[in-house]
Amino acid sequence: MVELSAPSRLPLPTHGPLAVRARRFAEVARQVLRNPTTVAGLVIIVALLAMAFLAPLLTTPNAPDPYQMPRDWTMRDVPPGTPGHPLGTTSTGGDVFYGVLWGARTSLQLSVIVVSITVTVGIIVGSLAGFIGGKLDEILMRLVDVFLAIPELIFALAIAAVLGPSFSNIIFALAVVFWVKYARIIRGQIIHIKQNDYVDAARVTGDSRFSIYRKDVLPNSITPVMVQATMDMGGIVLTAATLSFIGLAEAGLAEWGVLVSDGQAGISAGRWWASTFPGLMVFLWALAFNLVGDGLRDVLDPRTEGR
Amino acid sequence: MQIREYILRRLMILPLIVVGTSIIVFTLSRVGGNPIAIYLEHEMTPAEVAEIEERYGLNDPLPVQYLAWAGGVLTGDMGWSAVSAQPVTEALLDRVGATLELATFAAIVAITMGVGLGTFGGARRDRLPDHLTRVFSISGASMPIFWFAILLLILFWVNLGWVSIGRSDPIIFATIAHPTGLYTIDALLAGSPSAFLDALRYMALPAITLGFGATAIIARMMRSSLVEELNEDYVDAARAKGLPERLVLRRHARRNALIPTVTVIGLGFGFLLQGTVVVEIIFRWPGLGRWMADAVLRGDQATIMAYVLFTSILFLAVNLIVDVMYAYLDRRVVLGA
Amino acid sequence: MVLVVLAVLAAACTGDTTTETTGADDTTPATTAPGATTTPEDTTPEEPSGEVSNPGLYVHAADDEPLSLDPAQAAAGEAGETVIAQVYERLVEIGPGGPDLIPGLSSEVPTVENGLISEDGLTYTFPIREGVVFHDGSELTADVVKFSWDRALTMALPEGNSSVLSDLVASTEVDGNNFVVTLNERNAAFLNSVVTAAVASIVSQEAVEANGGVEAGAVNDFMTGNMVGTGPYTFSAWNRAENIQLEVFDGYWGEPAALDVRIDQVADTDVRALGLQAGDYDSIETDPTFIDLLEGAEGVTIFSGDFLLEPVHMGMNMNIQADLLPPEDTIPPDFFHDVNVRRGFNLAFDYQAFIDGGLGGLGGVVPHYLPQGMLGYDESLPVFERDLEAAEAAFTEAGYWDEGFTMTVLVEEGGIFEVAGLVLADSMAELNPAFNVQVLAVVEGQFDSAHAEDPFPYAAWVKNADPFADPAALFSAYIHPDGDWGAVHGFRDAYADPDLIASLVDEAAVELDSDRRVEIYQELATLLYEDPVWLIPGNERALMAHRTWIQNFDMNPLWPRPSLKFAYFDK
Amino acid sequence: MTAPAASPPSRATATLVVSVQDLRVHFNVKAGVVHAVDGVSFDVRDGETLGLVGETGCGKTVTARSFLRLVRTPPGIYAGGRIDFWSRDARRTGAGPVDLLSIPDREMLDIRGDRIAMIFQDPGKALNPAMSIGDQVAEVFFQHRSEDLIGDHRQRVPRMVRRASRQVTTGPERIVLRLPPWRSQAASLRRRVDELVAGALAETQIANPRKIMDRYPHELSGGMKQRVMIAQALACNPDLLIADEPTTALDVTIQARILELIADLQQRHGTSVLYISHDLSLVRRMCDRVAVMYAGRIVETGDTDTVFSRPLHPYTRGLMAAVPSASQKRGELVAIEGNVPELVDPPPSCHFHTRCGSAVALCGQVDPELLEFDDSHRVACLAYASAGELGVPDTALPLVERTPR
Repeated sequence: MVELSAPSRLPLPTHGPLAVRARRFAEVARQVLRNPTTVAGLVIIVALLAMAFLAPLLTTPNAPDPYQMPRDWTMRDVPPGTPGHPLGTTSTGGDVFYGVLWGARTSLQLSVIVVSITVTVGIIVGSLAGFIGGKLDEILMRLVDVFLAIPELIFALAIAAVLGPSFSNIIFALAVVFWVKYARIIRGQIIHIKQNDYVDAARVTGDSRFSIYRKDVLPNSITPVMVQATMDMGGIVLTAATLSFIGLAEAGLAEWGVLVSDGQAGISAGRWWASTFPGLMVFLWALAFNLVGDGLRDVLDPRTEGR
Repeated sequence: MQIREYILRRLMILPLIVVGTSIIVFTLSRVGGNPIAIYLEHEMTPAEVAEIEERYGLNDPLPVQYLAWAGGVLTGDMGWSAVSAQPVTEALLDRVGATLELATFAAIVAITMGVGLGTFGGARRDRLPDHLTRVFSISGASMPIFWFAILLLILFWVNLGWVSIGRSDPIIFATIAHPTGLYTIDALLAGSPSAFLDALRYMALPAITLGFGATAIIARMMRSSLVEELNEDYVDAARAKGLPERLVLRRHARRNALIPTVTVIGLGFGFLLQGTVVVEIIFRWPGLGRWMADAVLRGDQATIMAYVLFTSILFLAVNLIVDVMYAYLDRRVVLGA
Repeated sequence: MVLVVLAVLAAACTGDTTTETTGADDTTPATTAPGATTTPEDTTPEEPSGEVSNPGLYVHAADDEPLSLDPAQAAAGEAGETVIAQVYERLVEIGPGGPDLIPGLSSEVPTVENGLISEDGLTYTFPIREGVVFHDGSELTADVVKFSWDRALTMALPEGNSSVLSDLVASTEVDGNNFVVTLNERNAAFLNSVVTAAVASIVSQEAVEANGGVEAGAVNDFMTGNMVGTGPYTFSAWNRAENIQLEVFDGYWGEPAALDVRIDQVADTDVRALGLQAGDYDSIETDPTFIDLLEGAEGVTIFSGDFLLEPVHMGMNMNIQADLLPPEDTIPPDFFHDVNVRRGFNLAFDYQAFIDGGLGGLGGVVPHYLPQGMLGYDESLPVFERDLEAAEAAFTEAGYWDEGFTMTVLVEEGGIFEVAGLVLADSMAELNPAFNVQVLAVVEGQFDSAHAEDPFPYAAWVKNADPFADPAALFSAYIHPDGDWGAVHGFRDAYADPDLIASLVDEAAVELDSDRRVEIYQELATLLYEDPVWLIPGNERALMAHRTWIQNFDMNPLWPRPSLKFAYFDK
Repeated sequence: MTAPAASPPSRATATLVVSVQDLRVHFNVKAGVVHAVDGVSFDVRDGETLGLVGETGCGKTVTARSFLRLVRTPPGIYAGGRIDFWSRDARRTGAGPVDLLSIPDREMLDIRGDRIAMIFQDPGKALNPAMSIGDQVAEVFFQHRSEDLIGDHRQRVPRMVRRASRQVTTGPERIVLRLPPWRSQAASLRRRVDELVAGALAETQIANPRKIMDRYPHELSGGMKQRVMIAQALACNPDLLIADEPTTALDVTIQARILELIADLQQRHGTSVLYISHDLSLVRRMCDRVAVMYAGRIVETGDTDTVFSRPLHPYTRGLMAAVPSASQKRGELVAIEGNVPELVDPPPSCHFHTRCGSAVALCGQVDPELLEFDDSHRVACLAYASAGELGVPDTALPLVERTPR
């Protein structure tokens, strides 16, 4: 009897007509929205995205490069509430308010770019391994194992240290580190789904390998990837901030990590604002995406290990 | 698949992975980085640079260099660690104790908090306490450690003066011998309560900061598996026996929920390992993490290579152990499936 | 005869005038409250405030770990010098306050009239102090001194600083109880810049020979991690990544030190600042960029002494390989060959911004290339000040005003160099939005390896000069068209009249008449104002934040690192 | 709504073990309120076996779980009715019944596993995979027989051991118990439990109990597990045993033996059994009386023979038709059209009318009551109701042939 089984878990959206899948996703959405923490996360995300998109309107973009902090060397370390500097300034006269807003933009760029690269690469590698299998699978998976053997931050640190601290290099470093999990997930899912009958069924009906892949395998594999991607949106920004702290960051960039580590020296001397606000932003960003990812995972697949 | 086979297969793959890792590490140091960056001063003449390159055999072809290095690793000679002005192996041994001790205590913090919060939340599923514990544990994973740590230091060090930073009080440190390099153990061996307390006092803040970060991983797994277990028939069966909820939860549901939770300990350990880099900088913990950060900043490739390789081997080992543990614990699991 | 004395005195004066240069510091308006900066005279009488922590122990928080404790291996300005300066001694030392010389292991400071410097200025005789023992109990003799110098010369480790010896020293001999050095050319800076350098420290021959001896071109692992000297402190322990511990040496021949010393390794700047406020550290490695953040902190005093004799400078690469530059750079290879460009930068730079934002308001502008406090410095010398019209004129003349340019400047991340880079970028953008200066802030390792490449793959960089007590060393290194830097960075293609510059620098280097030297250097300074090869953002002061309870705190302006003589301090 | 069928306690007190009266269990789901159990009434008499039959999802299991209050709330709600229970002592002392739905949890704990025990559908799922068989069975004794465990020399037993015997020890205590002097005491406690456990297992004809006790569930066959479950259930010699489809998860060969075992033990212990099943043939073999359940209601109840020989309710007849029996020639199997309706906020009606061959308009408008057809045989179908009481013309009633076939 349905009432006796646990209500809040759904099977992964299975294949079939779009309508079915659409309904499934609607159901997933409904489930997700029932969890207040997830909703809270979503609200924060919306707020952060709003900040990112409105940044050019709320502040006058710095020329020539708006992602560089505007610095007023005559207004160093002024406290919040100073006219023109609602959140105060840094020790180099950078406007914290500007940094917070454009930091959101930087973070958004960073995480979106890295996630899209890593997901694409992950899907390609994972699919090749999982769907073609055999020797190729063996080789690719050993490669994945190697990459997984080095903890993310440490790997990123080693790479960034070699490449030098430009924004694009940081993106590259993070991409190299983050794609592996997706390859692993996708492959696992494909292996799992290949065993399901309906794929055979599809084969019987004479679908080509690729159309089976497109129609059955991918849609089913995508949900755990969504979960991972959501979480990585947060993780990436956090990792980047950590690299900035260690010293691998583009100079003068409007990036939260940079602002935090530059501003910290002042805290004990009462100049708390330069690091507190950006620090809070990093925290909120990571928290929000983790909450949502967590909620998604609860609904889609409670036992994903997340690696 | 049988446990033995499974472990055997893992053990066979392990060397492959390690070799792969070492190649990546080596490539990073040679292709991208300048292996002697640390010895270079900004007004050195090309002649002097050439001399140093000669000293470190950088004129040989890369494969030769790799074999030389790999051979050295196998024989325990990983070159000279300039950032600590001692042989890499020696430096590694000097520091590994500190990092392992910190990681262990952080793991204890993470597991205790994680299991506690997970059980608490899972047992009150989808009610307010559940949501609060979830937010709390995830906060840990979302906290920029370097920011959080400084706030802690301002409060507990500057304002309250409860803790100091470093690994131990140099004076108390001198009172006992340190055969193991794990100060808590050393203190116990020496039977010196003051040294033990001192070790704990210095450990507390970094361990909590680090452990808090890894709590979420364990808490979420604990929670979700507890929720699953609570839906199992045997829980009702236990109730039908007349066991009070306390026992049903503690002896039946939680015990089973712990088993899958074991699988994420490996993951959590990786999290702790990379966390040490930042935590050790801020709490000036004399461990491997700070060694690495120092090497990265000053371009000491020999150290970076050794650290990354060592860390990944450690990480692999822990994961293998965890899997074996899991296989042993969970009599339901079919390995490799 | 008296010339050398004058030379030394001239240097000495600058040392004695600490109070003036800091006290009446109107040349460099400081944004900081006057009360915040104190001179040695202020600190001495001050009563220790509050309860002293770690009585009997002086704790200094250093920012990075020594790469080596071996005088023959430690590079100039490297962390190891801090410790070497305390445990080892040299024949003559630099006094606590400034660049004036005092006898060290040589019982007298050689001068021409005490006959210890030969008439031709090529032979120096050092009478070795009697009854000095090393920490390992061995005797100090002239032979040990010769051994120490020869050791550095034999090992000749490229990462070390032995070149300052080998460049000048022709031979070393022992004559009874005297140690005699012969130079291959006259050099007015020999005592100040060479004999006092860490690399010229006297080490225990017994200790070295008992531990691997001396081998050409090879590192001595024992000496790298241990120290056996004659100084007021004995080396007791180096706990890697934790601390280095020194103890008062009872058998010291001179005034014994008052406090044991522990040098803690504290990588994080913020944590050092916190530790000072927590009272765990008595002094911390201080970065001017946040010094003002410590003002008024409870029980903390900020010492602000003379100008360091190592100006911050922006280097301009006149030996650019277009294909090596970062892709976004648009400047032509001969960009800096045009004097108008070089002057343009010098005129556009916002010096005040750097002094306030980078040097904590405690710095000054410097004439090329004579830092304040250096022999030959004169306020009347021309100094670049920000003048946007002139800058615009210069760039228009050079033909870059309309299309503008993009240029990457390489700096070391964090600290004053990055700030200087940012100020430069802002200054240029303010002058003309089409002037786009990208600041590439890399970690130390990458900065150094970039500089080890020849040709240097960037258009410009920011760093500071190595400190020298005498202008001769500075000019031959940083101004001479064929000097260390001139050769690599193509100064010859830049100077209007390179040979004139060269001849002047060479002449001054061997001239012993200090009036004449002053003349030459001032002439050079004027020439370089018209035809600059560097941009000098500003001149750092000797800065250090320390607990107020430290008495007799003083700091030597010559080196940022070994400038603390712990032996003088008390709490 | 009153429950005319509910036999007034006065009449049957002596013989009643359980009397369910108008039990209503609902579930909140997003679609609305599901009336899983919608006014169920029946009795279980001392020593008898009552079979509760019906299709899957008709509410049998929920009814059974309600006895031990094992229905999860939320989403479940005990919407009404009572379950009166007379324990052995209650009957001896003549004390009144207790209402299982309203007694405090504390008392419920004492009843569970001691006075009322339950056997679950799937022994594979109902045993804790991470606990040895011995420990799992032992729990029952610790929970309900701690006094016996300590034995008569109670005074000399340390407090901690006594706590251990009631399994209320804390972690540290359990560690201490491993050390002398408690160690020996704890060990002997352990021994006494093991004896009891071994005994209980032996009861269920497990050959070598001692060996089984150290095993883990996954090491045992399905039949073996079910034996363990039974041993665990009967360990304290309960007054009522609820067997929820005890054999459905087992393969046919073992089913028979398990059934025999249950029957046999029931005989010896004189336990009353509430036997839940969807398998009529089993019920016919096992049960003295049978209650047919459909969509949350009892539609027919009576002595097994009577009901089987003369089913009254169209649904019952349908069920029987669906069962292949010896008396039938092959190929005569009749399936019931359609399936059990969703019971979301059902209007007053016969829940079966949607599938009933002889349903009329009225069936969709009134709740048929469970009426006494003849002694020991009741049915809830308008066909047997009196038009007068309902205030409708006879013609409005559905027609069902009184004697099938």
